[in-house]
Formats: sequence, structure tokens, C-alpha cells
Amino acid sequence: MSLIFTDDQKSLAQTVKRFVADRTPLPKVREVIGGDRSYDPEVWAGLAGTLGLAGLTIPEEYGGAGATHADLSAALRELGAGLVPSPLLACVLAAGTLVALDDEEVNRKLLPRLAEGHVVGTLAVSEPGNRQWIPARPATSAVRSGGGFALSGTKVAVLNGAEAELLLVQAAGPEGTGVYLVERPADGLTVAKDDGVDPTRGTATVTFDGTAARLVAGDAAAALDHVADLANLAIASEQSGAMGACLAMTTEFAKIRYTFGQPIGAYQGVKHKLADMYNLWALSDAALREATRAADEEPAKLGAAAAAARALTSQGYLASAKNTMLLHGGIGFTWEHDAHFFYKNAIAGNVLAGDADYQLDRLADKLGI
Amino acid sequence: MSLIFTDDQKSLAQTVKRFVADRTPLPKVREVIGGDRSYDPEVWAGLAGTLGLAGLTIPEEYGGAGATHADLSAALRELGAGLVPSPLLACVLAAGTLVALDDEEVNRKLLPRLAEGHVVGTLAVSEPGNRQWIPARPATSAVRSGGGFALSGTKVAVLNGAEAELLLVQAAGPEGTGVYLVERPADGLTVAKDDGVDPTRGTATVTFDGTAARLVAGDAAAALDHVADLANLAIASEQSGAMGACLAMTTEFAKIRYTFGQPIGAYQGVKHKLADMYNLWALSDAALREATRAADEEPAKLGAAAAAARALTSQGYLASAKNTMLLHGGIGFTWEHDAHFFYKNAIAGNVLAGDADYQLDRLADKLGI
Amino acid sequence: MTSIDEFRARARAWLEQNAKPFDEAAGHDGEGTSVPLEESKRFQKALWEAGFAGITWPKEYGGQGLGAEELIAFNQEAADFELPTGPFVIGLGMPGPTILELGTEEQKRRHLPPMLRGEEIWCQLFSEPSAGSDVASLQTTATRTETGWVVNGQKVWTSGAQYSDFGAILARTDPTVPKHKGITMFIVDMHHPGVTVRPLVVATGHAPFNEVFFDNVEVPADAVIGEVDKGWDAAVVMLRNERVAIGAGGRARTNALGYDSLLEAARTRGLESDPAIRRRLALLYARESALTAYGRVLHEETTAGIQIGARGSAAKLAGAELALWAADLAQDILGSDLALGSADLDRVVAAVVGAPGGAVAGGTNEIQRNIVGERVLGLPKDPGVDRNTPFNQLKLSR
Amino acid sequence: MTSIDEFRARARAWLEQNAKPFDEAAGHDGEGTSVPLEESKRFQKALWEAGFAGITWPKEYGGQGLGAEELIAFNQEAADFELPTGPFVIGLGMPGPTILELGTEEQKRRHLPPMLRGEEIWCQLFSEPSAGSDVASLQTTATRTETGWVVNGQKVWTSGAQYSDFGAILARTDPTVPKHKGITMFIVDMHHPGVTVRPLVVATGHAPFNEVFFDNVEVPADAVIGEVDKGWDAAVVMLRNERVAIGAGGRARTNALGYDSLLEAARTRGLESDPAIRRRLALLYARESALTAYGRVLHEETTAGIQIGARGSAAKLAGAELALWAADLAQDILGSDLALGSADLDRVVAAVVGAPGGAVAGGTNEIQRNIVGERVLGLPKDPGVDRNTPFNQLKLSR
Repeated sequence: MSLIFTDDQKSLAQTVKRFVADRTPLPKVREVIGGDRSYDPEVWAGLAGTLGLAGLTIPEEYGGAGATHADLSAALRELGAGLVPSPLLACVLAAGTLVALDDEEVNRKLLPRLAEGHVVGTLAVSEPGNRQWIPARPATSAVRSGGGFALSGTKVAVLNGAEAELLLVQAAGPEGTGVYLVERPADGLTVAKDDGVDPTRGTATVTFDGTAARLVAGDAAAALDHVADLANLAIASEQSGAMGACLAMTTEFAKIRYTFGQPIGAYQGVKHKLADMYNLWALSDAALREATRAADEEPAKLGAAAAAARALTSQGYLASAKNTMLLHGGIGFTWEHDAHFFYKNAIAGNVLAGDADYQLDRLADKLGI
Repeated sequence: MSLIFTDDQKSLAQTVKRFVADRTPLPKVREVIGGDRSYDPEVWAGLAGTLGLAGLTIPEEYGGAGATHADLSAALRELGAGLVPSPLLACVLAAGTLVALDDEEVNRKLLPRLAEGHVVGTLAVSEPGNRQWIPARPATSAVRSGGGFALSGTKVAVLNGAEAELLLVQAAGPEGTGVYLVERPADGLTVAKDDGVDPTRGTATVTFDGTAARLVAGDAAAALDHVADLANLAIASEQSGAMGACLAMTTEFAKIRYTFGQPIGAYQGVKHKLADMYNLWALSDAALREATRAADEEPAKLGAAAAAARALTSQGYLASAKNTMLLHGGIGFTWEHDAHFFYKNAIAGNVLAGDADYQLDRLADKLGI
Repeated sequence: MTSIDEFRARARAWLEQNAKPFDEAAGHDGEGTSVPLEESKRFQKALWEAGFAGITWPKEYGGQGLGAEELIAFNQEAADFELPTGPFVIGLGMPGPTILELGTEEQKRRHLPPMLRGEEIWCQLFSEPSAGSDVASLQTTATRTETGWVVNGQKVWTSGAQYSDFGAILARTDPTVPKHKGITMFIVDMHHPGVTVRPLVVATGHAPFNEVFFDNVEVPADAVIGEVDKGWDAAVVMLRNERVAIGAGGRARTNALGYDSLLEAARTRGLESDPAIRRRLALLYARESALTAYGRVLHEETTAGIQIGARGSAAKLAGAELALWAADLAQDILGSDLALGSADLDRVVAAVVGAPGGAVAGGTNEIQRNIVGERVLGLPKDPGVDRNTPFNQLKLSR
Repeated sequence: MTSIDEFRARARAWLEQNAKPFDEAAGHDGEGTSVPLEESKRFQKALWEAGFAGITWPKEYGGQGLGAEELIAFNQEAADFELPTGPFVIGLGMPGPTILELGTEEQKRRHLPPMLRGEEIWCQLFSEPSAGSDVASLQTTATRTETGWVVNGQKVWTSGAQYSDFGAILARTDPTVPKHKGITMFIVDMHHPGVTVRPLVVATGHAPFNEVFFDNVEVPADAVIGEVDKGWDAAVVMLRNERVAIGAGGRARTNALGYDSLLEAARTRGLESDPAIRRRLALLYARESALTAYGRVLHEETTAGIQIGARGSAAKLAGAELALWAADLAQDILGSDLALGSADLDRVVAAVVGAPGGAVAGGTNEIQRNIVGERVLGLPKDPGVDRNTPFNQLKLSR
């Protein structure tokens, strides 16, 4: 498989881009993030249903489109470029966890609903005071109760935790660490939306207090390790798109903003920073292409390639978003300008599902250093 | 005491600068480093005797000038700017060790000779395979032998190890770690000159095999800890001078070298790098002034201030010397140009008497982090 | 005891009686005062009455007529206290010294004493939406009338405009000459009905600045600071003071991205013994100390009569770069707490988000690098920067 | 089996029989060949006879007439072997393709086949002491004679000049027109008695380049590549090839500052488990892989007929920045071993010292950033860069 986009990928990207421009441009995003919900249900219906993104990589046997990771990545780039608040990432990780665990009964019941976008699923792994995204030994516990299990503990940074109807929760159970399914509404479940730096990303703290849950059969450790790769691919894709948007916005500004009688982009002080931003984007995007290629055709290389791509996009995006603010001067620092939303998204994205050290440690592990 | 130079310091700096320009300009340095000895004895005689630098900070009661650390620093800046190969650093550390140990008998015998520059002394602390400049537990051992001690072990990166007549050697003795004096010629002593990256700095590996030595009385741990501060002050001073030289050389080049019809210094791509070099120099030099001020009037703050100054000058010099090569383009990469001597001096200086991590760890220790 | 020591002791005693000691545990948002304006005014008046306002200003304009050494002594003592003098910092730091240097005798007598006594607050009106770093390309106009001038235009990034009584404004008085040559500086009455002040919300969600609109605002003929069409000279005097003030930060304990603050954040998370974080904290200390020492060198040189020239820009650049570097460290210490949000972190998060704004305020890093390169190192000017084209033929931002 | 697979298998089989497998343990100084010239020539001839030289070149000039896919397949297989083809890399990579594109039929028939067969070696003569990044400001002249031209001047940074038979030289043929418009490219006979080659020692102590002096060197009229006074167009073709070639590096196993090499250096010192070093090694791997992937994207786009434009400069810039970054990591891994020196480190130390040289060769990072900014991002050209002044009125380096 090639590292350059197929015609299908270009066409999908174009469709998503148009959808974003028409239905959820940045002024619309500002309205959404000022409101109660962390995303606009109508936009989500469009993304999940009309565009079919919720089921894109879900196998066809479970009602999905069975598309490649590279296809999904092409779509996510456009959503990242538009800072579109949506539960797509949460759903992709939830579905990816189920597919990896391969509990036939659960999959038959849930995956078609996730594929249609009729239900929002999410993954709950991180815990307070633990810097590992997926704790090696979760403090959240599962004990047998009736025919199923009862969960107790707290999970943080749960994507769309306030809206998700299906929660896949990592917990220590009687037979070791497993993934447990909680369906809402459920007793003993409290959710507090986070007030984090990035208003476009609706995470929440979820507390379980004897909450009824079902154990999803399968190798939890292997499945979650694979989901860490999926998270890296998805987040890197969004970030690559957002970096591209920062680059385009700043390049355009540098052409029309004059100072000392010249457009600022004529000065090397600005031009060279933009060239560096181009390189940050171009190289990390190339690493991302290599990672989706590995995901689709060389799974043994996926872990290292995804962690490498993620480490580069997260750091590159953070640097690019910071420079976007700096190169826009005072204008870029006003609330009215969009630059700060990208900067905040980059700050939060840099620690989402594992911070920079976590990714580099993961990469080193995969490389066998 | 002020952070700006006194008239005496300016005058001393001017004298040293003139001496360097007359007696040991860079073409002369090239000859010396191509030869057998690591310095020119005549130049050393001038520095030590005529200019009185060897005894500058040695107390007057032992034949020195009893000058301040800030005075010595002013002189060392000029020697650093000229990349002058000399055993001054080695002698300063040797004398500083003796003064700190305060063994009256040894001091009376040796310090006047060191002050006159009639003898070269050096400190031998580092050991192979140990990244600490001063090992917490030296592998070199001292056992009683006759009326004195016999040393066995290997010391590396010994400044002017091939020429020094007095070696102050850290070793584990019967009553703990001490500093032992070896006077050459001595049996059981072999010296191999290093072939390191920086030809201006004559270090050597010194091996002791039952070499006769005398224990210098005093608190070895406290004295060596203080000498680490003196080393930081001295090396930071040389490096600050060398950074200033790199800045001046590159600024001058940027004014006379034309490309695309303009002097390269007119382009922000060059101008801004030079501004950054200026700031690296100006700020680390300010930190150095604060460190010499602490040495002279607030010893409790010396440890942190000296480590901070050293960490900044070493990193700043390395970056400046690298940029000096880069901004000179191809010309700066030729052997004929002086840029590479500064770059190599910066590379070696960055790990001399403790690398960057060593200095930052030391600073953190002194800050009580 | 020397007279300086005596002055210092007197200042200390007064501060201990009249000011609150600095409270590290208290929140400091670093974005203006949280003290009521009336209290600030009362305090400034008491400060003046005690002989500690306008320490180096001449006595005939309400100052104390003392030297830089007294000023330094007072500032050193004052560092241990919380002085609610925020609203006066701009007036006393920028328009004040400029009027002292360039103003008419009448302007000095009318404006300086009430400024020192805390009776009148000033702001500075330079920046415009299309004239940031290139202040001289400003588009606000002042047109001659029979009795003086009438001002029209928009200013931005104005601190304290909402409670200011007067402003020092730059306006274009001759568009037919090169941009630096057709500008005049005026004293403008901020209570004039044609002046509209609107808070400017920034990336952090706070509104520490304002936009100020001028709609046919009349100013009298004697409101010109310096000479007509020589406003750029006055602006240079004022901007020089600004850059020194901004760069001098260093190890301020109120700095949420400072060593003390980030060490505390690391300790809270048990990270201070992580070797890499520990080294970066040590380096932060080193860089902060160096900036403080550099500020002190510039200060001592000024006191000794040595011109610091454009080296204030070097300090400003270093401060901005350090804040951006510290913001990266802060993020690595806070980790996922940044995404989650928590009340005790608000200051640090706001400082991280605000770091790029700090780098831009008072001239971008690129502008400071140009100033250091050209005025400190003597490098040739940027090619293509035209100082001779008449303003009305210049290319401006679309 | 497709024809590509077949070709690949044939290449592999030939390489296994004729080339040495790549030996990671062996020293690779990366600065030219350590193989005798005659052996290189013999190998190149055998390569050609086997059908693997000039894979994409037309058959009538000695090439194989195949496509980019075959070339990629061959290069992938060849990566596992040590090919002693160093002396031919320049000729086949730069003058060769340029002659193929712009040369006369006679030039192609005369020069391309012996180049492919390893019989004649070529060098490239562009840079001059006062014309580095700004190649078009070159001062070497070619003056018309009755039978052709006579060349005078000095070139520098010429690889392989000491054993080259021919060179592609740029010389000024009309100083009265703007600098780009008065240059001509010639084929010059390096054995002419007026040509003097002197080794150029660089910072590492090696002499991988030469200075070349031209003293009344005659060249015939039919030695012009392209047209008279259109040499800049020919140079652009050639430099485009150079930048792609330099940037394509990536994870070459011969790279002393590469991941494999520095991991080994860290392991030798027990540092691979130091958390900070381990993370930096991981990041080195990530950055190398990204550069390799980017090179592959450009390659695939070229193959797919997509113009890569100036993105070769982006790759070159990324490679240079990565090498400088890796040099810092190498220093931190080597620690005091750098100061002491040891034989097994010579390669790494030389690479650290040489990293700035690599960043400058083929155009400084500043030049590459300008190219990326202007030609990839479409930013306006630098102010003050004058393309219209006649050469003899230009300001040049003193």
C-alpha cells in the first residue's frame, strides 16, 4: 500500500471538509462549546449517519463499512482541522476495544448500534493520581454481584463521559484486570464534566459506586494495548489536520498583514518560522501515513509506528499552535480570534490518552530499547 | 559589591587582552596545538609571572595577590576569548584545593611556588566509567607505605596531566576519602595524553601503581565540593569570554559577507540568530557576575550561583559556537577558519569537570529540591 | 548609618505599618488589581505623604528629589509587601517620565502632582488594530480646529482605560510626510463624551485590556506633549521606559510560571524527584536568576551613568522566551491535570495560555530581535524597510 | 510473478554474487570511498553489464530504458549491500540527468555511455568562495575565443575533483546583465593543464572536498550545456536533483548520528535505560522514521506524476536539523568520552563535529527555509532581494 492518498480517501476527505465548512464552521463551534452539551447532536447525526464515520472501520459483519485505518485517518484530519466537537473519537475507541476483545455476543448486540451512530460509547481507563493512561493495575474494582458485577472506583478524562450511553471500564476483577460494560442509565454512577483547558473536548470524571456491569470476554490487556495504538492513530490524525489548519491560517495572515511596509511573510523572521511549521506538519503527517499503513497491512509494526506518529504530531501541533498565536501578534491573543482554541486543543491533546513521556516510553518499549 | 566591572577589573582585562593579541593570537595557538606540549611555556611564563595570574587569588600570606574571584574571572574571560592553551585552570584548581584543605605545612611549601607559576599543579579526581566529575567513592586507593602512602588507580581527564609537577589526587585511604599529593618525578606513575575533540585543552589519563604520595590534611569532601564551585566559576569565565568572541566574529562576518545583494546580517534569518546569541551571552555572563559576587561576599550562595552560571555558559557557548559555524556557511567549516576550534572547545567544555546533567543535579542539590 | 540605610529603614518601617506583607499562599492572577480602586487611591496618597512616591522626581512637581539609590532601596524593601498601586504603574512609569522630560512647565505643574498623589489615573494609547509592532503606521487622526484638535480613530491593548482620567495618545497630524514624521502626542481627557471604552477579552477568558474608540474628541492646543509632528520622538522615550519595565521581571514570586510556583506544582504531584523534571526546575532557577542578574546589571549601569541603549529589548526578549519555555515545563509537570481542570491550577493554566500574549505585548520577539540585532550589535537594517515613503502612499494591512 | 518482482529477484541474485553484504560492525566514515578507484570502476562496469546502471535512462545512451518502479526496487535491494560506487554518484545524479535533459545529441552520445560504464568520472563545479548559497553571484568567467571559450576563476567544495575526468562548470559569460542572465554551463576537461585541484581540509580534519583553480582553461564551443547565457536554467535542473539526493537520507545505517549508532553508543555506556536518554533515543527513531516516510511520500508522488516542487528543500532542511539535534544527543550520551577521545568513537565524534557542515552543504538551513516559505507556502519574496541589477553593479562580499 502506498503512502499517498487514494482517490477514495481524497474524496472522503473532501466530503468531510465540505460538511465541516457548511454545518460546523468555527463560529458554530464557538456556540456549541459555550453550551451545555459537549457536542451538537445534529452535527453528530450528520457525521455518524450521513457521512457514515461512526461505522467506518467497524467490520462489515457488524454493520460497519470495514474501511481501512487510512480512510478513517483521512476523515479525522478534516475534523481536527475544524476543531469539531464530536464523540467520534470516543466511539472509535469503544468500538475498537470491542472488536479487539472479540466477545461475539456483546459485539453482535452493540457494534451495529455503534456503527449506526445511534449510541455513543466510550472508554474509561485513566484514574486520578496515576500518570499512565491505561493503568497497569487499576484501582477501580469489580466484584461479583447477582449474575454480573458491581464496579467501584473513579475514572478520569473519560471522553464524552457525560453523554456516553455505553461505558467500557477497565477494572480489577476476581480473575484479573478486565473490561466491563456499563450501560446507562445505571444506578451508582455519577458524572462530573471536566473544566479543562480545551473547551472543544468534552471529558468527564466518572465515579462508580456498586454500579452494575457486565464483563466483556477476551484478553483485556492485549485489547487495551491495541486500543492505545488506535487512540494514537486517531489523535495523531486530528492533530495533523489541526496543524495543517494552523499552518494555512498563519500563512494566509502572513500574506495580508503588513508591517513596516511589507507583508510580514516577506520577513525571514516570520517566513522561516512558517517553513519550520511546514516541516513539522509535513514530517509528522508522513509518520502518520506510515502508521496507518502499518495498521492496515503490517500490524507487527503498528505499535512503534503509531507511538512515533503520535509523539511527533502532539509535539509538532503544540509548537505550531503556539507559533500561530505568536505570529498573529496581539490579534491572535484575542478571544475573538480562533488561534487560542487551537492552542488550547494542542495543550490538552498533548496529554490526552498519554502524555509525551508516555508515548516515548511506549515507543521505546515497542522498539525493545 | 556591584555586578558591573570595577576600573581595576577593566584594566586587568585590557592587559590580558593585549597580551593575548600580542603573544598568543589564534595563528600562534594553531602552532602550539600542533606541537608536543599542551601549551607554550613562554606564554605561560608571561601569564603566570608577568601578568601574575597564577597567584591572583592565592592569599597574600602564601605569596599570592589575594585578589577577588571577580578579578580572576575578568582575566579568564580574555583567555577564553583567545582559546589560549595554558595550565592556569589546572593551577587555580590545585591552589584552590590546597587553600580549602588548609594544611598549613603543605600550603607554606607549595602555594608560594604555585603563586609564582614556577610549578604546575593539577587536580586528579575523575575516574573511568564514572560520570561524576568528583566520584562519591573513588576507586583509586591509598595504602600506608613507609612514612607516607602508596596510590593505585586511574584518573582521567586530568588537566595538563602530562606536564603537571604536583598532582592532588582524590583517593580512598585508610581513614576515608582524602586528597593525596604526588610530586613528580615519581615511580609508578604513567601518563597518557588524551586525544580528545578539543586540541586546546591538554588533558591526560594518569595511572598510579603504588605511587608514593602524601596525605594532605583537611576535610577532603568539603574542600573538593568548594573546588567544584571554583571549577564552575573558572570554566564559566572562559566560556563567557569565548561566547563573546564567537558573537563578535560572527557579527563582523554578517556585516561584510554579502549574499543576494545584501550583507547577510540584514536578513532576519541571520540577524535574529545573532540577537539570540547576544542574549545567551548577556544573560549567562550576568549569571556569572552574580556567581563571582557570591564567591567574594556571600559564600552561602556560591554553590547554586556557580552551578547556575556554569550550566548556562556551557549550554550557551555550545549553541553559540554551533551557530558561529552555521552562520559562517561553508567558510566556517574549513580547517583554515577558526570557528571549529571554538566549536570543539565548546563541545569538550560542556563535559569538562561535570557535564550538563551533573551541573543541574548539583544546582538542584544546592537549592534543596 | 548612611543616609541610604536610614532611608531604607524608614521605608521598611512605613511599609510594615501600612502595607500587607506578601502572601505567597494567596492567589495572584497577575492581571491587574483585585483591590477596589478607592483603596488604591488612598494608599497612593499615603505613600506620597510619607515621601515614597516620585522618589526621583523633582520636588517642584510633587516628587522627593532623591536619587536612584533611594529608589532601588525602596523597591527592594517593597518587594516583601503587597502594594495596591497597580492602577498607577502605567502613569508613573510612562506618561509621567515623558511629561517630565518633554512636557511644558504648565503640563508638569498641572499633571504630575495629582498623578503622584493618586488623584488622577493615566493610560497609554499607542497600539491600533493595524499598527502593533509598527506603531508608527497608526491611523488615528488629529485634525486641527480653531481652538485645538479633534481626534478620531481606534486604539487597542489599553490597560486601565476603564478607570483612567487622562491618556497619552499618538495621532497622525500629517499624512503627507513619512510615517514617523507626521505624528503628534497629546494629552487626552478620557472623560470626554466621544471616548468609548470597551473591555477586550483575551485567550485566557479575562479582559485585562480595552479597546478605546475616539469619535470627534476635542483636545486643546496646549495638550500637545513635545512638539506637533514630533510625537514619534516622545513615543520613543515612552517605549524605552516600557521595555525596561516589562523585561525586568525575573524571579517575581507572583509569577505563576516562576521557579517557586512550578516547584510547588511538581511537589504536589511528587515529581520534584523525577530526574528530568528536577533538572528542568534547576535550569528554570538558573535562567530566572540570570534574567534577574541581567536586569541588575542594566540597573547598575544606568545608575553609573552608562547608557543601556536598546539592551532593554534584550531583557524583554529574554523574559518572553523564558516564560514560553517555562510554560512548556509547566505543561509537562501538570500533565493530564491540564485537561481536567482544577481550581488550584487556574493561575498556572492561565499563565500557560497567556504566555504567548506576554511574548507579544510590548513588541513581538521578532521585533525585539531586530532591535537587539540592529541597535545593540550594529547589524544593517532590514532591506526593504522604507522610512521615507509618505504615510498616505504606504502599503498597510488589508 | 510480475515483471517488477522478476527484476527485483534478478537484482538480488546479482548483488548477492557480486557485492559485499552491508557490514554494520565495519567502520563507515561516510566521507567518500575507502575502496581503490580501479575497483569502483570495475564494479560500475559490471553493474552496467548486468543491466543495473542507468535503469531509467534511455537505451540509446547506454541506459536500460526501464521505469521508476524498477529503480526503486533495485535501490531497496541494494540497501543491504555495500556498493563501491561512490565516485559515480555525482556524475550519475547531477551532470548526467542534466545532459540527458538539456544536452545536445552529440553530448549525450559522447558522455553518457562512458559515465554509466564507469569509464569516466564527473564532478560539479558551482560553488565559489564568495558565492555559496547565492550561487548566481559567481565570479568565474568564461570569455569567448575564436574556437570557443577560456575559463578563469576558482571553485570550491568540489567533491571528487581529484579523480574526475570531466566537470560541469558554471561561468559568467556576460557581466553586464543581471546575475542570473549572464551565466553559461560548460563541460570542462579536468585534465587540462590550467586546472589545479587542491584538497580542502575541513573541521573534522578530513579533506572530502577540493578547491579547483582555473587558469586560462580552454573549452570548445560545443561544450556548452543548454544555451549560452542560459546556464542558470541548467543549474536549477541540477540543484533540484542535488537537494532531493541530500535530503533523502533518513535511517541510513551508515549514519553515525543515526538511531542504530546512538543506541549502540548508549548501550556501551549502560545509558539506554536512563529514562531521559531512552526517550530521546525513541524520539530520534521517530524523527528518522518520519524523514524516511516523507522521502517515500515524495518519491511515490514523483512516480505518480505529482510535482514535488520545492519540497526537496523541506526534506533537506529536515535532514540537516535532525543531524544537528542528533549531534546534541550524541554529546550527551558520550559525555566525557568526547574530551578523552577513543578510537571506537572517532566516527561519532567526526559526525558531531561535521554536523554543522552537513547543514550548510547544498544550501544553508536559512536558504532552505526561504525556499520552503516562498515556493511551497507561496510567501512573498524577501524585500530588497534584487534580481534586476546588472552583475557588474552588484554588491558582493568584500
